Amino acid sequence: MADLNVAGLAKKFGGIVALDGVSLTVKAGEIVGLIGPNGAGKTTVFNCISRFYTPEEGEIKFGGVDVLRLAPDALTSAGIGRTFQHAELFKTMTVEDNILIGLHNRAGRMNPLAYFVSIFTGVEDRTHRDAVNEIIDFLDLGEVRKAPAGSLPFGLQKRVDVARALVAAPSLVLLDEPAAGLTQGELEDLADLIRRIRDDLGVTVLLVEHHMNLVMGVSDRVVVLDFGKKISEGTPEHVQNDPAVVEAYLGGPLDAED
Amino acid sequence: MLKIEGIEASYGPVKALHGVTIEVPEGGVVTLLGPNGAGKSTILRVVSGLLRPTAGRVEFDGRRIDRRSAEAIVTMGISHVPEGRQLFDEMTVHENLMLGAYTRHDSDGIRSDIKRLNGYFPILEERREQPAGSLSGGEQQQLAVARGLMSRPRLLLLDEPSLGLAPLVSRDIFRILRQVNREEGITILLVEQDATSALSFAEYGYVVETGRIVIEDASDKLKEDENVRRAYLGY
Amino acid sequence: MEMSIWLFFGLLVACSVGVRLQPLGSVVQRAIAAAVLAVGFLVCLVLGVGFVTELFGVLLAAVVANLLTADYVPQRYRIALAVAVAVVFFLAAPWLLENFRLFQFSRVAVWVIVAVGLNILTGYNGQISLGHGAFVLIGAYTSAILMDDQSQLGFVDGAAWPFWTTIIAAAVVSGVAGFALGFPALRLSGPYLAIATLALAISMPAILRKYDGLTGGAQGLFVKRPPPPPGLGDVLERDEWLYLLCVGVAIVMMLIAWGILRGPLGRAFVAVRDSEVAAAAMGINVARVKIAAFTISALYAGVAGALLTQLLGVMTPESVDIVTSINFLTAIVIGGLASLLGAVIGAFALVLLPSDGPDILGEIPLFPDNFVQKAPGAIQGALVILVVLLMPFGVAGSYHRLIATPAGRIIDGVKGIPAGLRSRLGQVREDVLWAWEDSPFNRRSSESDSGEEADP
Amino acid sequence: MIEVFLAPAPWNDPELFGEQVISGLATGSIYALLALGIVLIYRSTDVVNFAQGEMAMFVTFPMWSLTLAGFPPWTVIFIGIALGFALGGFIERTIIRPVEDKPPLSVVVVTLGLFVFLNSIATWIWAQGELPKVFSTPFEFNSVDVGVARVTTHSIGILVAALAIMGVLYLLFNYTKLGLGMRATAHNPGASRLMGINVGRMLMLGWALAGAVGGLVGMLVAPITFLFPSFMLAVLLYAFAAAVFGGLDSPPGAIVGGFFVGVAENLFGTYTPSDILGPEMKLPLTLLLLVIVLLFRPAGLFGHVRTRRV
Repeated sequence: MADLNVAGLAKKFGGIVALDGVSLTVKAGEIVGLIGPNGAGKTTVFNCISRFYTPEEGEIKFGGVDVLRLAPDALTSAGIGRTFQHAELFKTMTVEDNILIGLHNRAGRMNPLAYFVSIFTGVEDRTHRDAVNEIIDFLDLGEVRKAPAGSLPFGLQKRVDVARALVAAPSLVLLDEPAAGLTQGELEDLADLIRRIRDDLGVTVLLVEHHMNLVMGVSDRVVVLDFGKKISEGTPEHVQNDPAVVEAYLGGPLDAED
Repeated sequence: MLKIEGIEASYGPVKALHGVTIEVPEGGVVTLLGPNGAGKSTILRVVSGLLRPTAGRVEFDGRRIDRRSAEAIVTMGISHVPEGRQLFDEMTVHENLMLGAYTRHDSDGIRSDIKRLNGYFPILEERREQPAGSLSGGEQQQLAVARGLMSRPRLLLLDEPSLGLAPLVSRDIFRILRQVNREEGITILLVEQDATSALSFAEYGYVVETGRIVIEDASDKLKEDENVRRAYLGY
Repeated sequence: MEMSIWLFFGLLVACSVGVRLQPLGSVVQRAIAAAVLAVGFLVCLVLGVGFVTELFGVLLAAVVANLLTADYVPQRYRIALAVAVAVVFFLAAPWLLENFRLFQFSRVAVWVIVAVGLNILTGYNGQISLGHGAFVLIGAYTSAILMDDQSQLGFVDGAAWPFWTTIIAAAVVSGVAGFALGFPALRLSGPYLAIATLALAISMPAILRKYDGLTGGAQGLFVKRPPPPPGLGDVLERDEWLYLLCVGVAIVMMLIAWGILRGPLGRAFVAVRDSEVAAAAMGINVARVKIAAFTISALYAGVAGALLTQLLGVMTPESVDIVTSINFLTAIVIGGLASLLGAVIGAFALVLLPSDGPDILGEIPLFPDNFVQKAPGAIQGALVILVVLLMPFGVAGSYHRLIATPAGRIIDGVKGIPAGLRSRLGQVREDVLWAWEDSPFNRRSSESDSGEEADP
Repeated sequence: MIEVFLAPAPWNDPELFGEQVISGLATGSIYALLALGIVLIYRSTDVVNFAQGEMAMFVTFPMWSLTLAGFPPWTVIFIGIALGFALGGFIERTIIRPVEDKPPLSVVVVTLGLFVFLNSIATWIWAQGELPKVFSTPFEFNSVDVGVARVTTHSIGILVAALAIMGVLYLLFNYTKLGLGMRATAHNPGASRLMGINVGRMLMLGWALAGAVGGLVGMLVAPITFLFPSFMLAVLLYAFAAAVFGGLDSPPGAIVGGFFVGVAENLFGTYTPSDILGPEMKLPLTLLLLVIVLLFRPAGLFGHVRTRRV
């Protein structure tokens, strides 16, 4: 287990400052929520950590590893998994194969002959089946395991996305707006699921989310961004009562002139 | 003026609206509140003809519009300022405004309208020949609203006009919108995440969750509502 | 002889369709279908409509095969049966087919290898290539140069290379070419990649013509077509041996492709095609996977090229022209992208459509007499467009979908057609009514509109 | 080395150089026009039209029949442009519209199918008699001196026609409401619908214009290459190179690309040693140059790389 340390992150797009010296820490075993109004820079932070963006300044450390030196595809090996706001499943593949892809780095380097023997005898399938079955049970995806992922309703797709991120047993998982597009019922399960990811699987969670109720309900700590800056950090209670947060979200009274 | 009755709509296999009923009175300002992905924008898309509902009906001035083309609906007097502004980034401010008036054929009227809108949005006059993409966020939003007004609509559909704007800037936008509503008598249906601004701007509000209307009431009442406060006002 | 081909095809299709004819519903329904087809078959037999008779025959065989095996024979065995019939047919073909058919089928086998390779790249990995002809030519010329005893390169210890070693050499050289091309391809997307690969296919013949010291220029290179191996010379003629060679290599190459596609690398191909971002987040090195696809794909084309050299005995820059190169892509789209079966169907279409298409259509009195003879491309082009419009997943895709769809849904779908049509008509009617309401002739609407138009 | 390299043409001959550049510009204007057609279609519908050259051919053949029937050359040219316009619009409406929302590969294959179809039908209808056929030009083939070089009046005619067409299109796109609507549709079809623009009609118009320009190109090229069913293929390849070079979504890029490819092709043919490169290798060399350009500018010189957000 390791802590995630983000320090002094700065990122510009063209002339627009998306991040301006953002620092935050996620300790091993924590659930941390990252919130902020639209355009505050949450997703940019997220994409910097998952290495789709490279910040101009700042550093990201996970345990002893300098995350900024890693390529996006080296992140799973470093023990960091991520999900996507729009699930981004491999739509033509079955649920099972989607999850198997999560184990890609464990496929290992076999010599071609051994590889073919393992495929034609079905050994290749069996090797990873336990891990896949375990995660399918954990997320209750048994009924749809053979279905093409693209044919599932959106809520289930997001669950497959979570399964894909968890199957390689990461020590930190980044959840990108897991509540977006879910139905009310699914939302209630989601809070429970996030807690179980931490408690049962022992995975640290960094959560970028819009949905206040969810974040305030599950997070140990909440970090609030606005206009690329961190404006508040602390327990959900603390953050909710922080005047800076209220101002950012609500924009203050409107009818000054009326 | 606008009557939405029990509309349902889906994107591919995903059902986005499960029977939504809304009414917007002539000259009024009505807002739709709710979390991301609740279906607010979808409602606007159905009204402006970008998306065909699978059930229900939409009436504008007593005429059914739910299966008309987007062009026909613009011509009838509904203008949709979409989420994320959707400007023609590489075209100039002036060209964007001209596109807003695409369905009109009275060039004198268009000219005088641009002049009139410059009164509301002086910055657009200054930036007239700049590409829309080079404007700041607030200026872009002003342009999007101005472009929406160029078709001389009687009903304006606004999707998150404060998105990504600093509180001061978005307050400015709302001030202009209020003026437009009062001085030109344009009816407004507003989708907003920022519930406080929306409720102090609109007279009546609907709360949308997972494709359904869960609460509706006058704005003052909604502000007092315990559930709305907790879910959308954050305190 | 002609009839026998169709009959064997019939059996083949029958067995594989017999694998699972779920949509036809219950045994009773299938029996009714068989009876209807039998009547149609007899009627056509009496009327003497050649092609249509055969078509009915094949369908009849399929339904009967299914009736006989359904619910008794497990899926696994039925697939095994279909494959066994196919293998027996292809191995027995030298004694069943005329020489020109045998030659055609050898070509089919060669094109199957190209199509499988191209399908790995385009179908499974999502990178468009219009230039696979170039890789075929590279393989073909590698083989031809090494077998040419005039060429300096070809001599090893005073003798040309044996043909089978040149197949391996062709695979390696083409694979390296594909590897090298994979890098620029990383930077190009969709249409840009299509045009860049097209450029490659166009340039290759010009390059081969130009450097005639090695390639023999426009005349090309002649090679000695390999005779049957000692011991088989009594039972097999040269053409028959070459046919078996091509089919054998094609089967091996298909097995290898099946293995690759089933394993982690195959999953990575599809993952990268479906979403590069998500693939990277799952730990897949996107660049490496895309280059691997290009390399493997070119390697397949190289093997096919080497076989083509053996088959033709001569290799010229025009042996694989730009049209053939483009046809590879249309073949896999018609056959079905991301499907090995699709590659086989596409290869058959590539060879048989131009040769037999006109004859088959010639039996339909609809077309003017010389049309099908003089404009075979018109039929081919129209067919390509129709397949894309009607079967967006190709023939194989439609077949997979058909056997995977429960009977009820297809029946609902068919029943739904009149309803859909009705609602479409209803909509047209409403549109007309609205148009009337909006029109200036309609007093009521024009009044209200003009009221709004007035300047405030 | 024992062999003696054949020296490439000398650089210090200004007359030769000027001639090569000017004739390069003349052929380049043809490439530019056809590339413009490709770009018009790509911008408005996201389709790379592999049948662009065959559409031109399909217009040129009936126009050849008209010249035989005694129509004056200029009349034929204008009828040809109108026919190309109708053909382009018709093709969009009937076979492109249904695949518009299908994967890009399907669309590519449809235009390839169209290519084969048109080519074959033309062979059937018009290629029965003697081939290639002679197509007359309204510009005549006289030689004139242009500064240091001699060129034909036909080349000058092509150049003038190309510049005229580009001018007309420039005016259409920048100074008319229709052009405004077409540009808006190309940039953002969704928002264009909200403006009340009939997007479908704009797409059809894009194809129609491309067909008209293509038809004109066919009639300008035919007098040089003579007329046979595949006479546009070589031109199409260079036009693709030109369109990609400038960027598939940039009309000015297509024009610059056309002239560039035309001149580059001539210079490659003249100034490379003919025993290892030379005239036969000018197409591969031009295409190689194109691929090199793409490596540094993956969407051409003036094109825009599209990015996707997660």
